[in-house]
Amino acid sequence: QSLTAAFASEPSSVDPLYHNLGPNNATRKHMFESLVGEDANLAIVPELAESWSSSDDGLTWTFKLRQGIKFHDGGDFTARDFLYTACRIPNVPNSPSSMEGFIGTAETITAPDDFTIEVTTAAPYPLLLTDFASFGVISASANGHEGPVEYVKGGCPGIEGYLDSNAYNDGSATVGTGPYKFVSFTPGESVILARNDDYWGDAPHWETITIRPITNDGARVAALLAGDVDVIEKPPVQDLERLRGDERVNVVQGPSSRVIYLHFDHEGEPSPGIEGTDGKNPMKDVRVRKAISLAINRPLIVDRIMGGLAVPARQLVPDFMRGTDPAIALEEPDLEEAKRLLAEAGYPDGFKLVIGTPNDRYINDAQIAQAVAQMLTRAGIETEVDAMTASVFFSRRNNYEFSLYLAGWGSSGAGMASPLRALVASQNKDKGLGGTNRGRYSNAELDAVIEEALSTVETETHDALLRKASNIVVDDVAILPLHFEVTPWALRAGLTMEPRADQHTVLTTVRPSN
Amino acid sequence: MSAPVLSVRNLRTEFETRAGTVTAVDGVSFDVGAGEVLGVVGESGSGKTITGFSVLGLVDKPGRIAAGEVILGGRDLRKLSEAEMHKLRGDRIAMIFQDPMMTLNPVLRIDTQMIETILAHRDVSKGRAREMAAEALALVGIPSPVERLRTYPHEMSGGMRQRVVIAIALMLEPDLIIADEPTTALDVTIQSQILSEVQRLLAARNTALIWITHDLTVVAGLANRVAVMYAGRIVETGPVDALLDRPAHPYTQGLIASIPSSVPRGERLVPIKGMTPSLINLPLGCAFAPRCPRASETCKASRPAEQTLRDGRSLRCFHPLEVQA
Amino acid sequence: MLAYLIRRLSQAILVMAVMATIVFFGLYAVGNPVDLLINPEASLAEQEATIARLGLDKPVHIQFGYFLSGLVQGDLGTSFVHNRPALELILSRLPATLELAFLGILIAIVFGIPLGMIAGLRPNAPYSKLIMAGSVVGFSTPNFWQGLMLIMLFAVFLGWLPAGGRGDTVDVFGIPLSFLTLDGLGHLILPALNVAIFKMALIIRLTRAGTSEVALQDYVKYARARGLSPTRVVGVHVLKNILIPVVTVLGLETGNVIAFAVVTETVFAWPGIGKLLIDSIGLLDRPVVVAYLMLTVFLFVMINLIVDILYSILDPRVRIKGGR
Amino acid sequence: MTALLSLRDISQTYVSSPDLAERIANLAGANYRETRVRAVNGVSFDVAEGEVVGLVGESGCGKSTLGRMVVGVERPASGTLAWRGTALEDMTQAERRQWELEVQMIFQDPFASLNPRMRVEQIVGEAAVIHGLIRRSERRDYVADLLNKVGLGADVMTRYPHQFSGGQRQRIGIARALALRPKLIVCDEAISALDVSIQAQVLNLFEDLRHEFGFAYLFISHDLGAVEHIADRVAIMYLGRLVEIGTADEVFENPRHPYTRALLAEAPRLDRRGQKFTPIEGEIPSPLNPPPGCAFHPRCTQATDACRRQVPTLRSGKDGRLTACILEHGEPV
Amino acid sequence: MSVAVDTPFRRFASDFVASPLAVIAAVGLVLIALMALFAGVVAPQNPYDLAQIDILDGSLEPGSEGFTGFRYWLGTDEQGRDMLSAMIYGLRISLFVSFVAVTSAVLVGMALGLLAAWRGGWIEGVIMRTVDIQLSFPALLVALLLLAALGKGVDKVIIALILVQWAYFARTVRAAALVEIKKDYVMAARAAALPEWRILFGHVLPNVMPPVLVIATVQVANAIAIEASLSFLGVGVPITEPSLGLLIANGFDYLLSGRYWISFYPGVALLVTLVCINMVGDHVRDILNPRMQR
Ligand SMILES: Nc1ncnc2c1ncn2[C@@H]1O[C@H](COP(=O)(O)OP(=O)(O)OP(=O)(O)O)[C@@H](O)[C@H]1O
Ligand SMILES: Nc1ncnc2c1ncn2[C@@H]1O[C@H](COP(=O)(O)OP(=O)(O)OP(=O)(O)O)[C@@H](O)[C@H]1O
Ligand SMILES: [Mg+2]
Ligand SMILES: [Mg+2]
Repeated sequence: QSLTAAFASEPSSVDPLYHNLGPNNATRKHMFESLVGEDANLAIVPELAESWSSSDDGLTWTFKLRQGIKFHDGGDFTARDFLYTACRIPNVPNSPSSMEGFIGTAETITAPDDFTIEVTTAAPYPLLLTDFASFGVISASANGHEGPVEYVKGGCPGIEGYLDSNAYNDGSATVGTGPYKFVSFTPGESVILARNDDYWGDAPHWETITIRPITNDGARVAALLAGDVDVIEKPPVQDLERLRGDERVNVVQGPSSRVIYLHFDHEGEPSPGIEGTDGKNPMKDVRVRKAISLAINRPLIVDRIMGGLAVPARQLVPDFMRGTDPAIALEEPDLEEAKRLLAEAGYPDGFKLVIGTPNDRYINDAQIAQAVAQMLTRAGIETEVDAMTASVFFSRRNNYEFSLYLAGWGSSGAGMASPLRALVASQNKDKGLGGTNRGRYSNAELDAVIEEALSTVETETHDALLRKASNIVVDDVAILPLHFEVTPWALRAGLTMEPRADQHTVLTTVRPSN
Repeated sequence: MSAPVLSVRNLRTEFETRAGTVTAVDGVSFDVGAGEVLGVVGESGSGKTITGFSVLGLVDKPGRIAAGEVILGGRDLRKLSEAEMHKLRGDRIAMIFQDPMMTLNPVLRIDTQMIETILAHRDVSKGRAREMAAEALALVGIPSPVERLRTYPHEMSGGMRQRVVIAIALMLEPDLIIADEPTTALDVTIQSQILSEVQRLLAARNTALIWITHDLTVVAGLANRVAVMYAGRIVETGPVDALLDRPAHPYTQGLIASIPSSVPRGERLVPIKGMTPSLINLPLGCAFAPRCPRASETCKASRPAEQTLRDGRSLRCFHPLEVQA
Repeated sequence: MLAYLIRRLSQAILVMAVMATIVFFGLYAVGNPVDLLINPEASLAEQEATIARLGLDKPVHIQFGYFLSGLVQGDLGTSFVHNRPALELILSRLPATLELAFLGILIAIVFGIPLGMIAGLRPNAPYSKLIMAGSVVGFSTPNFWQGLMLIMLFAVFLGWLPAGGRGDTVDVFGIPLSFLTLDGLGHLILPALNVAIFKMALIIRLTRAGTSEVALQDYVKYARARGLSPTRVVGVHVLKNILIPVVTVLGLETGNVIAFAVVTETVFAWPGIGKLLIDSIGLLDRPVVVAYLMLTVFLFVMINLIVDILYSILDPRVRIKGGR
Repeated sequence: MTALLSLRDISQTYVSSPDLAERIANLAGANYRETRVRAVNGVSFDVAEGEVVGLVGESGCGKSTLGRMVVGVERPASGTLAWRGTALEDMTQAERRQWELEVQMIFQDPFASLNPRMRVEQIVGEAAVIHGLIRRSERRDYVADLLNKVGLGADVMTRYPHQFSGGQRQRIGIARALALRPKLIVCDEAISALDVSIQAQVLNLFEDLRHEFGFAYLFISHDLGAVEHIADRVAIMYLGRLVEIGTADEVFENPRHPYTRALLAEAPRLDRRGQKFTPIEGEIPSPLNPPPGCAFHPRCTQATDACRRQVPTLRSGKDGRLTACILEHGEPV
Repeated sequence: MSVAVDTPFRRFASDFVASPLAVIAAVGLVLIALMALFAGVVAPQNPYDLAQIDILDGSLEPGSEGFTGFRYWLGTDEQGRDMLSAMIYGLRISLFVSFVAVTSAVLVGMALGLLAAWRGGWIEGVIMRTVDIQLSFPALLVALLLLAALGKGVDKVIIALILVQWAYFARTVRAAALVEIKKDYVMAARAAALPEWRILFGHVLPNVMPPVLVIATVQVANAIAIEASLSFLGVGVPITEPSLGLLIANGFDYLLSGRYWISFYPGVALLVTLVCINMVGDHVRDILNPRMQR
């Protein structure tokens, strides 16, 4: 049997290492496997590696590879392929967003034998497994490399050039170990995959899989209702109610790790878009931030805007992931208290604020911003929404043109560490921290806790540190999580699938429901 | 005179307009015999063209032929079906339109337009039709007709086009040709060229010709008989000499007096005063009465009936000018 | 003819140059594509590395210089997103769009002209009024709305036709075409209809206006006076003359067909260049957008050229000389 | 007395030269050439005060072009046009203004020559106000007066042109010309579009005005009857050149040029019944490539070899008659 | 030819009322325009004043009552915005955008078209080549690129529309002016030595207006439709000032959801408006075309 699925956006390539982008990674998971995998809740599970261990000093990791795995072209999978993969990652020609970060912490990678890999890091690094779960392993032979591979950071000796993504798009190098083999990729039209009958794991159910990009939400739903496709991702939340009632359709949904948050301008003075404060930046005042938090009725947004398809948030990752503190409860919205705090901070009459938001990036992004604006206005902060297309929004955001903006963050399996180091750690190019901290929040105490957590491999301590950091973030209202998206999928009746927290549509999990 | 080729009796054609009913042709009767040239003259809007169209049964939508008979070769054309009329048009009756620039379809070659006409009426091969077309062009004095057939109308001058149209009219040797001001848009020299062709061809074929014009001088040179129209009615008909030399109707006389060459140089012309009336709700009586120097109360009250004079003329007037019988 | 070609081509080159320059700098002003391309989790250092890799760290005029020197060598740049030569990327999508546009126009002509003529010949008949009312609605409603309604009706409620995407294709001289297979045709019909509706409304209106005008011309009456059958009068004498304005407007509108295909392709997930453009604009994939423009200008000029030639065939009074 | 208007060797040539693209194409071997239409070619004659000069010729021979130059909407390409003895080039600003106002024009098409969106009062009075002949407040009376002169009631002042018949419109056009108190009126086919009976009215009006104001007319027409009736002198034009000029009596009774003779012979007249039409063969050649020698020779029954070679000039013969015909004068030396 | 004593306007009016359908359309159009003009007064709420709307009233069905007792005749969107009010305001923006754009395009196009026709020579060459270029490029695409470059905003949409439309008017005006300039009344004006500007603006301009006006009506409709399409493609007006087009585009997400009213009523309003404009335009065109008069 064959299965056709509609994606909301298209992979830019089937080269697994070319572009670190949602649809690319989701597509990749059908054909290429990683050393370690992530289950539906992003917990680390064995994949190409059967088992692993880390040394007591936390500096050396040893992976035992599963034996007998064959690539789609019949070649054997060995440690050499992993080394080749690591070599190619920083060298993919013209990569618009490389996977370099995922192996950057590894100082050396060696293969004592064909089925063992040893990785050393300069400092203890607890997120190595998550990083290694993030890229697929390619075949050295299919990339035209015979003979042994030696991984040296900054350039592997003996490897002249690397294939560029076009060699993957036409299928010549698209050779993985995964449950599906590459058949064809027609940009704008389809990715077609065929079952790998020699797959080492559970035999996949579908003989062929066709992935079609249908960007327009309505059209995607229509395609499902018309029977053109069997599965669609991201059915618009507005339609879910009806889709659930439609006997031709089965809807599955699952929590995701994506948080929708508001970020404050912690630095600008005056801050853009703020009026009525005599040039002061009220966002620097924790009482104002707290007031804003209190003014926003998160459950109401979830209910009315998200159609119930979200979970109100106060921390940056959902409870089922690492590093959350169950003690941090959702706060009750309290308009009076918000007003009081504002007055206390010196803004009894509020002020004017512009909230920036993309309007085509996250589920109902601009609507959420409008609801927030509505709520803030009721609290006395007269708020306007400046909504724009994502390209413009991100450019402006990165130029610090908003004093309050709405954005989203999909955490990796690293859990709390993922948003902490990217969103609220002080910007620090050398340490690789604060990459997306476009609110320029900077808190030395928090930075210290985060850095400590990031160099603690031992799980319990690591998680405890994350919980501590999360508490600091919440107490200081450094950033304002609104909710976690719940990801829906709609399938033809009689089919079901496993929802994934990373929102990737992995069609191997689609099965007849009985 | 032998039996007329065409005999029109009491023809009335009306147009429904928002302002009211326009009676463009109002009780017109005339005959044309074989080989005869009937000149129809009148001011602009007097109904000359519509008379021609009515004979052909080509009066379009807001208009309709309300009454009368159009008898061609013994048959009343008004009683024929549309299909029978198709057969007749272009074959038994041909019409030549006023504006040579607008008459031929600009996007079709001359041969297409000539051959389609032949094929519509004659059961001949295409090749034969082409030959006939070339012959017809040669007949009207177009040099190198075979090459000319392949040209488009815009590649010809006005005079040349008008000759093509005349050739089409003559091609199937019709019994009657209605020519609606065919030379008005042309220069004197071209006009005389065409008139001479027409004269030559008619003499050979004995075709009846209705020549519609507002130019009395052309009628004088060409026609055997003249019909003068005013406000949709024929007010006077007669042989050309009698009518032009001794007009009986004051309107005919007015027309003649208006022509500059009819008056010695330096003397004032004698125009007809006033303007052509609107054809909507014409007065009860004689339509010319308001402009007529001889009008009396009778003229305003009732319409003059047709009376026949001795010299072959007929007339609608209560107070005709002295005519020596 | 030669002068005409020179005029057309120099015009095309001028437009391409102007458009490319404006769009190049315009997109530069909108933002940095790296902000969109790169994974948000990437560190600041990685972001900088990517910017350098794509050559986006250089001042814009230097980037433009590179672009120009590439252009001279026939290289329109490489897509930031797809890592393929922009031109190649576009050409791979072009057949789908052309197929859609041409079938759309074909439908519009095949139905539009007869309907327009009917309405023009009998302007007061009830069916004529119905046709005209239909054309006003077709003309007035936004294209995307029509597309969505088509999907709702034919795909969702009736389930007769697929809701989107391109079906099976057959390669003809290496060009994938879908109208040759049943499945492909099924997928093509709705989008083509979507493209066609607006054009059809336009053609109906033009044809009606032309017909009611041409029908009053002397030469039509003269054709009747020659005893030609009504079919010949309408089918040859009237038709050939109304085709002239129709062809002229269609010539002007050919560009619009491809542009409206942008909307249609979005609605029907049709893998044509329009979708590519929208996506590329969204991702600020500048080489693709610029190359798209240059290619479409070229395409429009070619189509207009054909239309002009057609026009001069239809109307012998027009000679291809001026081209103005 | 100097003539009111005198034309000496007036020519007008319309040139359209190839544009850039065509020139480039020429480099590549194409052949785009400059086209030159010699619409008027070395025309000389005078119009005296109060005189009516009739200008007759076939369509396209350059009559209107000449008329446009006389009223000053077009500049002659060469030759001198003098008004009251002063050549165009030598005129002061004031003289030029005077010339512009003193020569007015009446047009052929009574429908196109009046601005359909203006009321009669404005059509007639606008220019007079602008040129300061009258004050704005006087316009009503001034226009009313003019309308009376051309035989229209003053009550038509508030109407628009479409509310008039052709003859009435032509009168409005005349009133408009009169408003600038002209000395010379160019009538370009001013009566051709009118019905006979209306033509007569308008012709009479021309005569009356001439007697009342002493206008001179340049009366352009191809209607020989009308020209004969109104003109003092008649000029015959053929393909941009004058071929004959003389008093009306001379020309109509004793035409000298073969073209003039043919014209008169073929003109239908009321008193010619059952006329046997024998046309001049052929048509006026295109001014784009006029034939060599005498332009009329291809249609002339008497043409000789000399006619094919030599361009005859307008010269006076023994009896003082001006014609341009080699047969008349013998070959020029 | 009747010599009835009436003005062109009266004739026009009487011709116009002869078609009841056109009269209905015209009346509808006037009502729509008034509604848009006085949106602040007519609309039950100001949907863009965040203090007036409440998310608690979100997604209510037509006719339901909000928790403050306010009745939403056409329902609410997910923000709790009264759709009726949103529609009226959207109408206002749509009409404002198209009207301002078309008016400006008319002015620009007319000035350049007249200049080209009157002056000829290289000025005409430059202007008309630019027009050709502009016209050989699809309007939607130009607007799309422009907006991608400029970013969103009502003002930017207007600029894009002007840029897209002026060429139509320039071409029409030039063609009409060339015909008019050849007419004898212009020659008469020149013979009377009237100043050039007076001939151009007093004589030629009024006579080229009718076709311009007819095109303008159609272009207003066209502008509304283009704007709607742009909004659909995500580059039109900002969501905080939604036009009808944007309301529909947004509402399409709800079409399958059963909350049809969010998209349906704006769609109906857009359709009615466009049909009215086109019908009036068509009819005016028919009247002004002398050949269509029987
Ligand atoms: N379609 C029509 N609707 C209303 N009235 C019409 C129509 N066609 C012709 N008429 C009227 O019929 C009358 C006669 O018209 P016709 O064309 O026969 O005049 P004519 O004598 O040929 O004039 P002309 O010398 O100008 O050609 C005119 O008054 C005209 O207004
Ligand atoms: N602006 C122009 N550009 C080029 N050629 C012109 C122009 N104006 C006139 N001509 C040409 O000059 C010649 C004389 O034209 P003109 O209008 O003076 O003739 P006419 O004698 O008035 O003819 P008609 O009797 O038809 O009015 C014609 O061949 C015409 O085509
Ligand atoms: Mg007539
Ligand atoms: Mg002339």
